[in-house]
Amino acid sequence: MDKTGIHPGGRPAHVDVRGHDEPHHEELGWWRKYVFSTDHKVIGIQYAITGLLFLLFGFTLMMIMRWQLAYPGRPIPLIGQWLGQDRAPMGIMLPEFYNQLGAMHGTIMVFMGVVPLAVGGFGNFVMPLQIGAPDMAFPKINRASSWAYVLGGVTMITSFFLRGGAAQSGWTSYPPLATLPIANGQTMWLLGMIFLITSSLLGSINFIVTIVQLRAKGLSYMRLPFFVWAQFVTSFLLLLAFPPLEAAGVLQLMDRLAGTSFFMPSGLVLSGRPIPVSGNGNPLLWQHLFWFLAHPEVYVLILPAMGIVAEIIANNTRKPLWGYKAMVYSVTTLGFLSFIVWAHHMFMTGMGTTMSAFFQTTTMIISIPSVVILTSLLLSLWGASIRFTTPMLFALAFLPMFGIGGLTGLPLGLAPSDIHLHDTYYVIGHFHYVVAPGTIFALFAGIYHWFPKATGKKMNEVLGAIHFWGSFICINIVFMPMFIQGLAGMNRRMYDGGALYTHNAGLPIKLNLVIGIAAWSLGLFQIPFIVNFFGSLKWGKAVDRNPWEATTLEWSAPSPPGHGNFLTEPIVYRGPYEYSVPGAAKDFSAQFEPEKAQA
Amino acid sequence: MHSDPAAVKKTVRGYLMVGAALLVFTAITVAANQLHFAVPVAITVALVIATMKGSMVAAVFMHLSHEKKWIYGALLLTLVFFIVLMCVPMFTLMDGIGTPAAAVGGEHPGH
Amino acid sequence: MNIPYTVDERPDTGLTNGKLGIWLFLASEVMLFGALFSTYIILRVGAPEWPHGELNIWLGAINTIILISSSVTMVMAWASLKMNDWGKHRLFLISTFLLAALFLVNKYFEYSAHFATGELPSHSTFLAIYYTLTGLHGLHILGGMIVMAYLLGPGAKMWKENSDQFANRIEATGLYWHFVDLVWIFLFPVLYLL
Amino acid sequence: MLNWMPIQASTHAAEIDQMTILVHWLMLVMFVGWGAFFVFVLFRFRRGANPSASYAGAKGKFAKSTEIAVAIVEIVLLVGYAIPSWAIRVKAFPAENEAVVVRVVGTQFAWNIQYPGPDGKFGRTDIKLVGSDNPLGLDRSDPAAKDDITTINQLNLPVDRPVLVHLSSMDVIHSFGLYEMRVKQDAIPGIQIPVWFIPNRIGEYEIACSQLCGLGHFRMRGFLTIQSDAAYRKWFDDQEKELQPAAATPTAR
Ligand code: HEA
Ligand code: HEA
Ligand code: CUA
Ligand SMILES: [Cu+2]
Repeated sequence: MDKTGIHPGGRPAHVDVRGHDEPHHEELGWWRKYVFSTDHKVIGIQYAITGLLFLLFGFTLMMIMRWQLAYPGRPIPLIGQWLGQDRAPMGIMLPEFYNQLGAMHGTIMVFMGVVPLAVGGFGNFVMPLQIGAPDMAFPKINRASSWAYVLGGVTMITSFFLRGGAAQSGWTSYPPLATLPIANGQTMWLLGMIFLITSSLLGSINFIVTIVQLRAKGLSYMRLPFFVWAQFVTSFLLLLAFPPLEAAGVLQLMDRLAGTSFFMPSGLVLSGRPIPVSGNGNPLLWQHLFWFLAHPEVYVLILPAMGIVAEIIANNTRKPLWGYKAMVYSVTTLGFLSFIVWAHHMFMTGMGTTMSAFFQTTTMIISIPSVVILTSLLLSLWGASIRFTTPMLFALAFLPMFGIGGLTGLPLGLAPSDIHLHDTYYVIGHFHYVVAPGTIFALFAGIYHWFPKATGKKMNEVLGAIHFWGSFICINIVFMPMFIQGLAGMNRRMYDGGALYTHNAGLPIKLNLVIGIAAWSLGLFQIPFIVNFFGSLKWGKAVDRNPWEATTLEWSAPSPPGHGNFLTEPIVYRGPYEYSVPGAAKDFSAQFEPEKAQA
Repeated sequence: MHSDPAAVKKTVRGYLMVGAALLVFTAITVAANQLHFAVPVAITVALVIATMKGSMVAAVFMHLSHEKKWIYGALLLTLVFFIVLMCVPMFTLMDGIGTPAAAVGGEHPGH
Repeated sequence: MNIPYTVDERPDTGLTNGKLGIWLFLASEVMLFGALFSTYIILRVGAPEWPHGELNIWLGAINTIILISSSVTMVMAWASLKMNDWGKHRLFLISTFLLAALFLVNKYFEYSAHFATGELPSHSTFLAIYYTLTGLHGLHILGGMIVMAYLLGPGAKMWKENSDQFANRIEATGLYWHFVDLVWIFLFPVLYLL
Repeated sequence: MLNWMPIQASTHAAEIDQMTILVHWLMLVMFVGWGAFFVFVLFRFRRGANPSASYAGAKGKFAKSTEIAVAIVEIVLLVGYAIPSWAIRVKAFPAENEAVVVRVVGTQFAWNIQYPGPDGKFGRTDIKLVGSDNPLGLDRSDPAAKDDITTINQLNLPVDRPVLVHLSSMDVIHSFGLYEMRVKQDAIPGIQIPVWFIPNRIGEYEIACSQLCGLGHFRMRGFLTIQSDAAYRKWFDDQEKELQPAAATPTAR
C-alpha cells in the first residue's frame, strides 16, 4: 500500500482531542467490554457475527428441506437420526416438520440473518464511521436493541425444542392457520417477533438521530456516502412500517392466548367440529397488516445491499458514482413508494378492479427507481479502471443477479400473470434472486471490504475468489430452475415438492434433484469463506488505515478504530467519491483531505 | 427555546388554561353523549371534540406550535403513512369480489 | 469520549439528540396505535351489531380527567425546572406519578368488574379490542410511571451535576406522557361513547 | 417457455399466457441489453486495459431514454393488458342461469363440492350438521337440498360452458388452483368468492391447493374432469339417481 497517500485528517495526529480517556478501554472487564459494551463497533461486530451464524443456521434448515424435496420420503443422512420421533421418525421427515423448517428458514433469514447483518452489523459499524461520529447517538439504547435481538432469536430457536415444535404456518403466519391451537411454536414466534421488532425500532431511532445530528463538520446531505443514505431510508422504513406488524402480532397473540377472534370469522369448523370462538374477525386484516410491514421489509433487505455495492463499485472503479444525485432521489422515492404497494402480495384474495389497478400501478411505478439505481451503477463502470478484488467480484455479481430478481418481479406485479405464478416456485425464484445472490452477495462483498477496517487484517484473495466463483455458479443452479418449475405450476411449500401432481411430472420434478445437489455444493463453497474469515483474524495480512485507497471517512480512522473512533476531529471537504479527479496527485481525493493537500 | 425562566413563566398561564379547556371539552363530550344523537352524528361530534383536544395537547403541552423543521418533517411523513394505514379498513372491506358467507345464507353460525 | 449534542442543540437542526429521538419514538407509536384503530374500524364496520353502553362512561370520564390533570402537572413539572424551582418540580412530578397510579387503580376496578361478570376478551370482538387497546395503553402508563420513578429517585441526582440534561430528560418524559394522554383522549370516546 | 407451462384448457388461458410472454420479452430485452453492456464494460475497462479512470465517466442521455422506454412499456402492459384482463376475470361473471354453478368449499385437506341439482338452488348448510359423512353440513331436510349432489375432491364440468364457482373455506385459507385453466383464487373462511372460466378442452386435470393450509397441504389434491356435454349430463343424472334413496331418509349429524 502507498502509505504516503494516507492523510488521517487536517491536524497532526498527536493532538488527540477525544482520545484522553482511552486507556480505560483496556481495563474494562470482559463483561463491560463485550456483553455490556456500548461501543457501536463492538455491537456492530456482534450483530454481524450473530447474523452470520443465523444465516448459516437458516441455510442448514434449507439444506435439510432440499433433501426431502430431492428424495421425498427417504431418511435424511447424517443428522436424520438425531431429529427425534416427532420430527423425523427413522430419519424420515414429517410434513409438519417440513413446514416448521420452511417457516423458520424464512423468518430466520429475513429477521435474524439479513436485517441484523445488513442494518445491525454494517449499519452500526460503518455508518457512524462514515459520518465522522464518535459513536451512535444513544449508545445504551444501541446495546438494548442488540440484546432485544438476541432475546428474539433465542425465543425463536427455543421453539424448536418445545412440544409441538416451531411455528409451521410459513413466515407469513396467515391466520386462521396460525391461530389454530396446534403448536406452541406460533406463540413463541409471535413473542420472538415482538422482541425483534422492538430491537429494530430502537435501532432505527438511533440510526436516524445519529445521521441527522452527528454528521461531521462539512458533511452535508449531498456529501453523504450512498451507503449512509441507504441506511437512512431503511431506518425510516423500519420505524414506520414495523409498528403495524407489532400491533398485528399482539392481536394474533390475543387470538392464541386470550381466545379472542380478531382474525377468525364466525362459523369455522375444524375436523368436523365447530371452533368455539366469538367470531366476526377478519383473516384478511392480518394479511394487510403483515404486508404493510413486509413489503417495506423487502426494501429493508435490499437498500443496505445497494448501499454496500455502491461503495465498493465507486472504490474499485476508481471513479465517482455516475448519477449520485439521481440515486439519492431514487432511493428516497423507493422508500416512500414501498408503503403503498403491499397488496400486490394479495391479488388472489378476491380483489376487485379498483384496488388491483391501484396496486398494480404502484408496483410498476416502484420498479422505475430500482431501474434508475441499477442503471446508474452500471453506467458507473463506463470509463472505469476496474480492480477485480474479491469485494468487487461480489458487488459486480450483485448487478445481474438483482436484475434477474427484480425483472421477475414484473410478471408477479401484473395481476393476471400472477394468477398463474402466485404461490409457485416462480415467486420463490424471484425473491431469492434478490435476497440470496443479490443481498447476500452484497453482504459478502461488504464483509471482504470492511474486514480490514474492523480487524486491521485483510482477507485472503484466493480463498475469496474460490468462495465467489463456487457460490456464484451454485446459487444460479439453485434458483434458475425454479422459474421453470414455477411456470410449470409447481406450488411452493410442498412437502413432497409437488410429486403428486401430473403437471409437475417430467422436467420440473427432476429439477428438484439438481437444485438439491447445487444447494449442498453451495454449502460446501461456504467453507473457504468460514476458513478465510477466522483464519484471516490470525494470519491475515496486516493493513494500515486505508488499504483500498478509498475516499470516505471511515478510512481516516485507525484499523481497527479505537474507542471514540477518530484520533482527530474529522472534517469533510468534498463529496464522497472523488476518485481520479483531473489534476490531482493521486487517483483518490478523500473526503477528509483539506484542499491544500490536494493542490 | 424556553430556556430563559421569564419566558417560561409566561407560558405557564397558557398551560393552565389549556388544562381547563381540556376538562371543559371532556364535560361537553360526556354531556353530548347523554343527548343520544344518532350514531353518525355522535361519532362526528365525539371525534371532532377529541381531535380538538388532541391538537391542544400536541400544540401546547408538546410545544408543537413552534418546533424545529426536522420534527415537523418526521411527523408529516408519519402523518402520510398514518393516513395510508387508516385506509387499511377500506382496502380490507371494499372492492372485494366476495360476499360475507353469512350474507349468502350458506353458513349459519351456530350461536 | 462524549457524544455531541446530548445537552446542547446542534446549531443547524436546533435539536438535541434526545428531542429528535423521542419524537421519532412517538412517530412509531402513532403507527402502532394507528394499526389498532384501523383494526377497530374494520371489526366495527364488519360486525353485525356493535354493543353500546357496555362500559361505564363515568369511570372512563373520571380517568380522562385524571390523565388530563396529570398532563398539566407534568408540563408544570418541566416548567418549574426551567424556572429553577426544584421544590415545585418535585411536587408536580410526584403528583403526576400519583395521578398515573390512580388511573391504573381505577382501570383495575373497571377490569375486575368486567371479569366478575364473565366479560372476558373472548366474549366479543368489542371486548377483545377494548382490552387490547386499553391494556396496551395501560402498559404505556406503567412504562411512564417507571421512568418517573427513576427521575424522582436515582435519576434526580443528575440535576446537581448537569441540570440542562436533567431538564431535557424531563422534557422527553413529558412529551411521552402527553402522547399517552393524547391516545387516551381518542380512546375514551371511541370505546366508551360510540 | 410454453413447453414448460401446462396446456391451455380454458378460453382465457391464451390471453393470460400472451401477457406473461410479453412481459418476459420485455424482461429478456432489458436483461440482454444491460447484460451485454455490462459484459462489454467489464472487459473494456478492466484495470489492465484502462489503467486510469475517467472522472467524468459516461455521457449522454442514453440512461434517461432507456428508463423512459421501460416506463412506457410497463404502462402499455399495465393499461393495455393487465388492468382490462383482470377486470374481465373479476367482473364479467356469467349469468347464473347460463352457467354451470357449483360451490367449492375447502377444508383440511379436501375440496368439498356441491352442485345445486336440477332446481338450481343450493341447499342450506349448517355447521352443526358437519360430520364425517357430511363434510359440508348440508341439511337434507331443506327442500332445496334434496337434489344437491355433493362430492369430495371430484369436480365434473361440461366443456365449452361458462362455469361459476362459489368458493369458500370452512377452516383455514386454501387456494383453488387450476393450472390448466389458468385459474387461481384463495378460498377464505367467512367469505364466498366467485370464480369463473370456460373450459374448452376435454380431459382430466387436477385441483392444486396453492396456499399453505397445514401438514396435509401437499396432498390436498382434487380432480377436475372436463367432459363432453353428453357425458357430463350422464354423470349428473347418475349422481341424481344415486341420491334418491338417500334423500328419502335425511341424514342428520
Ligand atoms: C429484497 C427483496 C425484494 C425486492 C427488492 C423485491 C422487488 C420487487 N418485487 Fe418482490 N418479493 C420479495 C422480495 C423482494 N421483491 C419476497 C420475499 C416475496 C415473497 C414473499 C412471500 O410470499 O413469501 C416477493 C414477492 C413479490 C410479489 C408477490 C408475488 C406473489 O406472491 O404472487 C410481487 C408482485 O408484485 C413482487 C414484485 C416485486 C417487484 C415489482 C419488485 C421491484 O422492486 C423490482 C424492480 C427491479 C427491477 C425492475 C430490476 C431492474 C434492473 C435492471 C434492469 C438491471 C439489469 C442488470 C444487468 C443485466 C447487469 N414481489
Ligand atoms: C433473506 C432471506 C432469504 C435468504 C437469504 C434465503 C436463502 C436461501 N433460501 Fe430461502 N426463503 C426465504 C428467505 C430467504 N432464503 C423466505 C422468506 C422463504 C419463504 C418461507 C415460507 O414459505 O414461509 C424461503 C423459502 C425457500 C424455499 C422454498 C421452500 C418451500 O416453499 O417449501 C427454498 C427452496 O429451495 C429456499 C432455498 C434457499 C436457499 C438454497 C438459500 C441459499 O441462498 C442460502 C445461502 C446462504 C448462505 C450462502 C449463508 C452463508 C453464511 C455463512 C457461510 C455464514 C458463515 C458464518 C460465519 C463466518 C460466522 N428458500
Ligand atoms: Cu389447502 Cu393447501
Ligand atoms: Cu412486495
